Amino acid sequence: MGSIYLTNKKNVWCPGCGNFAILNALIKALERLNLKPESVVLVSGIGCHGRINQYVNVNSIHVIHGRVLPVATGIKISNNRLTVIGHAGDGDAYAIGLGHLPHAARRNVDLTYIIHNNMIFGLTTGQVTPTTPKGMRTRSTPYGNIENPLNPLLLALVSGATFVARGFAGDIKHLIYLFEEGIKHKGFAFIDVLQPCVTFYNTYSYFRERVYRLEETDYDYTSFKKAIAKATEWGERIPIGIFYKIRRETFEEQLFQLKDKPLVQQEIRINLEKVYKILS
Amino acid sequence: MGSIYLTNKKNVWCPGCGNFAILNALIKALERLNLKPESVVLVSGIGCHGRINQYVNVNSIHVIHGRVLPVATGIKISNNRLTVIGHAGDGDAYAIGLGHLPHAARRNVDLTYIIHNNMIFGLTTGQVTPTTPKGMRTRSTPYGNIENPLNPLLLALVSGATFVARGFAGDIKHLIYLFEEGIKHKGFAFIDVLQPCVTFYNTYSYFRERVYRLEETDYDYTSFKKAIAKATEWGERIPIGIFYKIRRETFEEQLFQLKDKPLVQQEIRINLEKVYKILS
Amino acid sequence: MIVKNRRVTFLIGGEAGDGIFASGNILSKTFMHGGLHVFSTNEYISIIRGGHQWYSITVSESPVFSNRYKIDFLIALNREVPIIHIDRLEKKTSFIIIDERDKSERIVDFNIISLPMYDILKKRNAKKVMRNSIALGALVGLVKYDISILERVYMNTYSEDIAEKNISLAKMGYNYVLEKYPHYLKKIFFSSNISRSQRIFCTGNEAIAIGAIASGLKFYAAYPMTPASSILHFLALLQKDLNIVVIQPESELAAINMIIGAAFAGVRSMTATSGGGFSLMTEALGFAAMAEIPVVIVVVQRPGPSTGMPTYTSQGDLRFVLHASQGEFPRIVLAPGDPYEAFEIAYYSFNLAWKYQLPVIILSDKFLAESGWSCDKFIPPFPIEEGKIIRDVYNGREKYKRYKITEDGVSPFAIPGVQNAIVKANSNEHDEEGSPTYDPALVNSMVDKRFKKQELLKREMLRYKTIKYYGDEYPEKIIVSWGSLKGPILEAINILGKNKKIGFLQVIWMEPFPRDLVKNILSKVGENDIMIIENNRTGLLNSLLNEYLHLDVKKKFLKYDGRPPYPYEIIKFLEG
Amino acid sequence: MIVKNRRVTFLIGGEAGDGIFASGNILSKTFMHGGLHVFSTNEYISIIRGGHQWYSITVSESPVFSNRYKIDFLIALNREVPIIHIDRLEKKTSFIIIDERDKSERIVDFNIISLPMYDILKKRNAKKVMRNSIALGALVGLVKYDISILERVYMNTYSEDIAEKNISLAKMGYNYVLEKYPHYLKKIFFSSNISRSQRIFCTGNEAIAIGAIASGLKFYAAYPMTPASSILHFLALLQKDLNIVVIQPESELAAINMIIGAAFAGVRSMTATSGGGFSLMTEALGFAAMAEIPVVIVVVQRPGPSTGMPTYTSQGDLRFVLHASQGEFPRIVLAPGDPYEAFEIAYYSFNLAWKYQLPVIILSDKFLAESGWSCDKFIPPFPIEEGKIIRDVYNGREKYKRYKITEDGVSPFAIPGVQNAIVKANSNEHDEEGSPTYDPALVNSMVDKRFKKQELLKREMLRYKTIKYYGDEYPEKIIVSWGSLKGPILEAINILGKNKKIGFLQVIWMEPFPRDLVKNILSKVGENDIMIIENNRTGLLNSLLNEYLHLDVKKKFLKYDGRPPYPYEIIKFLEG
Ligand SMILES: Cc1ncc(C[n+]2csc(CCOP(=O)(O)OP(=O)(O)O)c2C)c(N)n1
Ligand SMILES: Cc1ncc(C[n+]2csc(CCOP(=O)(O)OP(=O)(O)O)c2C)c(N)n1
Ligand code: SF4
Ligand code: SF4
Ligand SMILES: [Mg+2]
Ligand SMILES: [Mg+2]
Repeated sequence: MGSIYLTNKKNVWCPGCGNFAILNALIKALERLNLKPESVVLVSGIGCHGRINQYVNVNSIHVIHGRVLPVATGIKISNNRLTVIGHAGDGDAYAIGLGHLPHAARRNVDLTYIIHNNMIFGLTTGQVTPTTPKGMRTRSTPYGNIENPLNPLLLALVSGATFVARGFAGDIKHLIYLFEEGIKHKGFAFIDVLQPCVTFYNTYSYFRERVYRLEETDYDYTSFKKAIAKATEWGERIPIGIFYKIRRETFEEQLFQLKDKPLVQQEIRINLEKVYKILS
Repeated sequence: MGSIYLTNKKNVWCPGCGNFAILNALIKALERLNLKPESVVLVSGIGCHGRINQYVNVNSIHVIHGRVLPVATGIKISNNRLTVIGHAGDGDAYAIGLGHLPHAARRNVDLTYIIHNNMIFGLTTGQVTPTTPKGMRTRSTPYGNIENPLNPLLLALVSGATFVARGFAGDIKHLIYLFEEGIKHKGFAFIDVLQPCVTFYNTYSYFRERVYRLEETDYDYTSFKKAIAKATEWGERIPIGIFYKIRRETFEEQLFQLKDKPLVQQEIRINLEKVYKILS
Repeated sequence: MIVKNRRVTFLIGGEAGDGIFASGNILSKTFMHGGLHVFSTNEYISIIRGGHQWYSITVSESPVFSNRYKIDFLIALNREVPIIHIDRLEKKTSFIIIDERDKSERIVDFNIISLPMYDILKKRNAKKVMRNSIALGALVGLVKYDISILERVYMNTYSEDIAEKNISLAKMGYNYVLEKYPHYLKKIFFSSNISRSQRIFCTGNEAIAIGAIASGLKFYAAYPMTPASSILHFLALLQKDLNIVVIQPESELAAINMIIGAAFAGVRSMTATSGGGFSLMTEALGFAAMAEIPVVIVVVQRPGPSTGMPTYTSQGDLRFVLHASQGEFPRIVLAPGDPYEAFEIAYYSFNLAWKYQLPVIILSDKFLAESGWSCDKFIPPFPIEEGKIIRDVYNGREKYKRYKITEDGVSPFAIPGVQNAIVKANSNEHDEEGSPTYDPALVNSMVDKRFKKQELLKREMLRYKTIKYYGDEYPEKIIVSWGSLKGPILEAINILGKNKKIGFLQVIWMEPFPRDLVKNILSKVGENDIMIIENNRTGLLNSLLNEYLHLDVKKKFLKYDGRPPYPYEIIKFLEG
Repeated sequence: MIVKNRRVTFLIGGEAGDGIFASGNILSKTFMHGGLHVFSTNEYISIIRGGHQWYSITVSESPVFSNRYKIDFLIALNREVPIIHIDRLEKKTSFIIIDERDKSERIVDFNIISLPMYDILKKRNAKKVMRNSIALGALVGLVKYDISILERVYMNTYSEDIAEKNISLAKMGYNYVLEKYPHYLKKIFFSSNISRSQRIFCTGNEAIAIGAIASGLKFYAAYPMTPASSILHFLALLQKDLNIVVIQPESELAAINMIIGAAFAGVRSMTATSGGGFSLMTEALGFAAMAEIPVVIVVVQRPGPSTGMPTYTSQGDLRFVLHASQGEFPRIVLAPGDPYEAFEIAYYSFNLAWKYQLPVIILSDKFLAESGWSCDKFIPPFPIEEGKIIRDVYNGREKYKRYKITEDGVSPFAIPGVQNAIVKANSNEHDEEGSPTYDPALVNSMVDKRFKKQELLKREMLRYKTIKYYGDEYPEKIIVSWGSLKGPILEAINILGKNKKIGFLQVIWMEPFPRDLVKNILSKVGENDIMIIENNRTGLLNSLLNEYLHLDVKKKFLKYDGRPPYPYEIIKFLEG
């Protein structure tokens, strides 16, 4: 490819893995947005998806399992001039890390949160996750999963996310569009990507037969009600695209501390007298 | 009162606290259901609400902050003849413990989960929680809360809870009804109770002016769509009552292991030969 | 009764909700502004209303390090209070200020100053909670103190109308006592050595917050947990004046990961919690260590295990914080013993964290955190140091490598946004660029690189007071202790006087452990003349002495009921 | 070449996705069923496809405890494999089985058995991954082993059609070698002492799972984490036959709190994880201790800090698990060294947890967890013990009190549902009934009550092998170590032979620490003749020796690159 956004690290994903599409779409989106590599930070979780950091030539931090959102939040608030993009797996985001999602959404920190949703724990060799379909046999559910899967889009919507989208790793053109829009969006942009895992759960043909682009319908993504209805659609036809997008003041915009410049650029000139007044 | 469900422990809640109504409603519901004290387990979190264990003369466990649901789940699966009722605060359930809620809901373990939602951290003397209204000044937000509050009912609904209700500690009669229905419900019953904290956030008159009972309207709680719409209603009029109720197979009902009798009653007769066959 | 250098102890007792702590603070500041030295502390249970609680104030013309068991003046806000504290009162000499209606048979042996507090409240149309103002006024009258100082403190603390209301009530109490009990009036000296305006009244938690602020703290995230919460409250209040971001996130997991994000982005960040919250931070502590991200974590101990006794004190978490998180990595653990040390340690902990790119833990406890001292204003002892940080442009010839292996183990630390540098941090074992590695030789070098910082630290330690020694230069006995127990021990030694030849060794740096210094001090006496005092059951500092010095101290005073030892208990132990 | 009691080592190398582990297991079982003793282990990196990985099998007619560095037979599934392992191959004597196309210049010094594997695959219309079956057949031919045993193992392992496909490929490899390389055929002895059918091929993880099952495990909840995951997989597979509940919840926080709930309800429950997951369990560990709820937690170590190297081995978490969670409480920490010990410890850990109502931690490591041994079937050493549990009716005269203070510190443990008993458990410090208490005397009694169990445990310990000693009765040197390093050390000692007079002390109980027994053994030699071997950097067992015995072992072999030591490295250390 030879993009400035690509490193020369050897890629270790399984050939055919849906992660390649996500990587390529991200690179293309960065190119289109023409962001300086130094001004972008990827925050990735633990899992196959987490490797993406190594392949993208921007700043990055590979965090611990499930903690993409709080780390990304700390970065963004500390330096709101950076473009901060989180990458998490479905295990990372919806199992161990689920407790952070509704809060990031209602806080509306200006982050892009991309979920590599392969409906399986990839890196730990194929166990059930919160998005694995009911009945499916995995290494930890050899007699079939008995839990109803989560609907992550609904969850993000009711939590107050201001940009909610679904992509499919089999439709990279569309994915580039979603990433570009998500990164441009001011506020918390949630993008769930249906990502086939060719080794443990190959869903390419399943999804290819079913997905359709919302952008090719007359769907209106500014209505919360419609977004909820659309997000409930899952079966013979599966919508991909932007389900919801509104502008709401971000967390950082409400922080008076950041009015002048990013925290990281503020000089340390401490006047302790104000503090001492309270204590006297 | 002299109920068999009441202990003789001195109550340490602030006089007038909404927790009294929750306690009394619970006692009444237990009386109506006529459950044996030995067959009920309360699981309570850390916070003012957590004290409820001490006042109810049934089995109980006071767990660590935010972990009511996993502990309750472990109890119920191990002995599905017990009636297991969780009590959590809004901090407990929606801040530190939020990661468990969607999973308990989609799993549909037969539990009743009662949230003492006073929109404040009570026991730690009045800090912001995920349900504190925007703009509110608390000890940790002296210049006003800048986060959008969560809507817990929506969260429970989209996660797959099969019984979703809201009560108000100012309407104890209605609360008794909700608790009774919640406990009777087979599956995960989620009941958010608006609980004024007279010391740090006294909402009695605010809510008293606004709440109305769904049961006094022609609302139909079997429709998911209507439940979502109803749960979004919050302002001049605030609905209380059962928002949603359906019957779906519980987690335990799907466990072949419990077909004959509860786990705890199963004898230990181990035939290791089956194990050894795999290893030879 | 009251002479120079002696201590006088006041105690205000009542129920949660009676405003005990607020009035205790007012009274403490009043004495401080009169030039006295003040030490205040409290005891309460973890409920919001009801249940006995108390606030005690010990004053003197010389510095006070701890509270006393004996109570000279008791303000009893209900009938039970004197009964609860009866053993702490001295027949004949102790005074009890109490409402007329609350007098009882059982307290006739003491000097009773009874007032019609409820009547006064009614007359003034004041709330029940305000009766403590009447009592404060009465007390100030009783000890012949300058009521105008009390007035000033009210004015400083509250809005004008509230202050005035309280002042008028206080004056009624004051006048009542002057009128009705003239024969009882006792004079408390005013100290003249100290300019009144220069002092502050400060808790251990506040001192830590101030140290952090002085060191450039810009991002604070914490989930409330007693007894660490007042750091959050204090910083939240100050955020506007100091332009720092203060966030209360959804959990301790979020808090620590947020401050890791902030530090990675180049901002000095901190969190504080107690043991339960620190448990949840354990995993991220190792993440910070592996990714070499500088964070400061304050752990304020309370009795465990688990929820334990949230509002009491303990030193039960020492080994836990020393070994928390999987794998091996250098960390720094510092245990202040008073507000000055709390300030200084909080201040320089950021320097250490940033220069050496590792996690620093400040290990405090409830007794230090929530007790109040009259202090001189704190002054940062040396400038802010950042070490090898790159904030604007990377000018190196080769590609920037976040984990470059350098002679001293510390790599140049560019932050995201720096020109010409792409920064890649990793929780995996990694190569110099931050990519995962499994190569055995490289892994060895990376582990060694991180541990090399320990060598640097051994040198850096020499700059700080890693231990302190008090008392006789040629002691006959040495007490070893740490943290907030410093106060009661110093008091006890003072009371015993010089000719007892007792030394006191306070260990401040728990990790790296100042082995040689400790050894050196302890070599002054025989093994049997060493004593250990700790607020825990198993002797955790003693376990370090075993490990590092092969010394098992036999004489131990271990208190684990959630209360700090009183000086008199220490004296009993020393003499027993 | 191959003689009795000697070891022969086979290594299968290739890429992730090549089916290395599956074929390694097949071959291991094949040798086992021929009556040989087998030890197998693997190395791989944390990715799903690509990247070199290997599986090695060492066989002998006497028990094998560890793998060897030198490789006698290498199955190379690609061209790089022989190059990667070239140092481990012996010129002239080592054999390499490889595809014709993958031969290269660099391996001409070895005995090359090349086969047209890809051609055979094509002919048979088989997938690429199946070429390891051809290689296995070739190997079996080469060592003149009974191909029917291999066939039987295939049949036992796979469904009929898959087994047959593999068998036919294996036979092609077998016949090819017999035909083309008759001059090379080497005979591996078949042992006759052991009845073939009675043996199992078992990993450390499986042994723990079996021990737990045998002890009545009924509820298992775990979140996957390498290298603990195979316990989950194994139990999940067995849940149907054994009627146990196996749950993979949303996180480790959920897992441990679920098993606490299960144990509170009266069901033997367990979880397993590695350091990162254990970090998240830290808080609940203290909860179990405070509420006196019996849980068993398996911690399988891998190199840290943080994510570290997920698929490698380490002994870096010892101090962490010993001190995890705030406050002080008794816990039991047990470190098995081989599958027999893993079984036995898992088995009796439930007895200990339930009799003493406290948390038990089984501390394993990747090298033990994922290595495979040919073993005799495990037999529980004593019956299941529950201690003071009440399962049906409470008959006491007084009201049931969950935390009744008894002579021995252990309270009668009624479970919810028991007639006449209301059970109240609490994470707060509590009175006998389980209500929060702050009363100092009561608090002291409750802390003491919990610690009394430590006294009981000191007696109970005598029933178990808390340490093991191997080697010379009058040793000149003693090695001290723990966990899976037992294997390589035993191998090394065996190789050195009796007249070296080396003893080996394996510490199994880490907490309570068998101080006197360890001291006793170590007194056999001078301090300078004690050596420590650990898979960590700082010598964590050595730190316990310092703490408990005031012994600082100077001669240390500490390996911390994620690999277990080879016997030859130990020999070098012993001799160096
Ligand atoms: C605290 C903790 N628990 C467990 C693990 C082990 N672990 C590593 S990756 C992973 C799951 C990854 O699944 P997912 O997030 O869906 O990512 P994928 O591999 O599918 O991209 C788990 C459980 C861990 N690293 N940390
Ligand atoms: C891990 C942990 N973090 C923090 C705390 C401190 N803590 C105790 S109660 C509480 C909040 C309680 O709020 P809520 O759940 O709303 O209960 P309420 O007191 O309002 O009933 C907190 C933060 C704790 N006990 N454990
Ligand atoms: S295991 Fe699945 S998700 Fe992971 S790299 Fe392979 S195909 Fe992709
Ligand atoms: S603080 Fe609030 S919630 Fe807690 S007992 Fe008092 S009124 Fe109730
Ligand atoms: Mg996944
Ligand atoms: Mg609350």
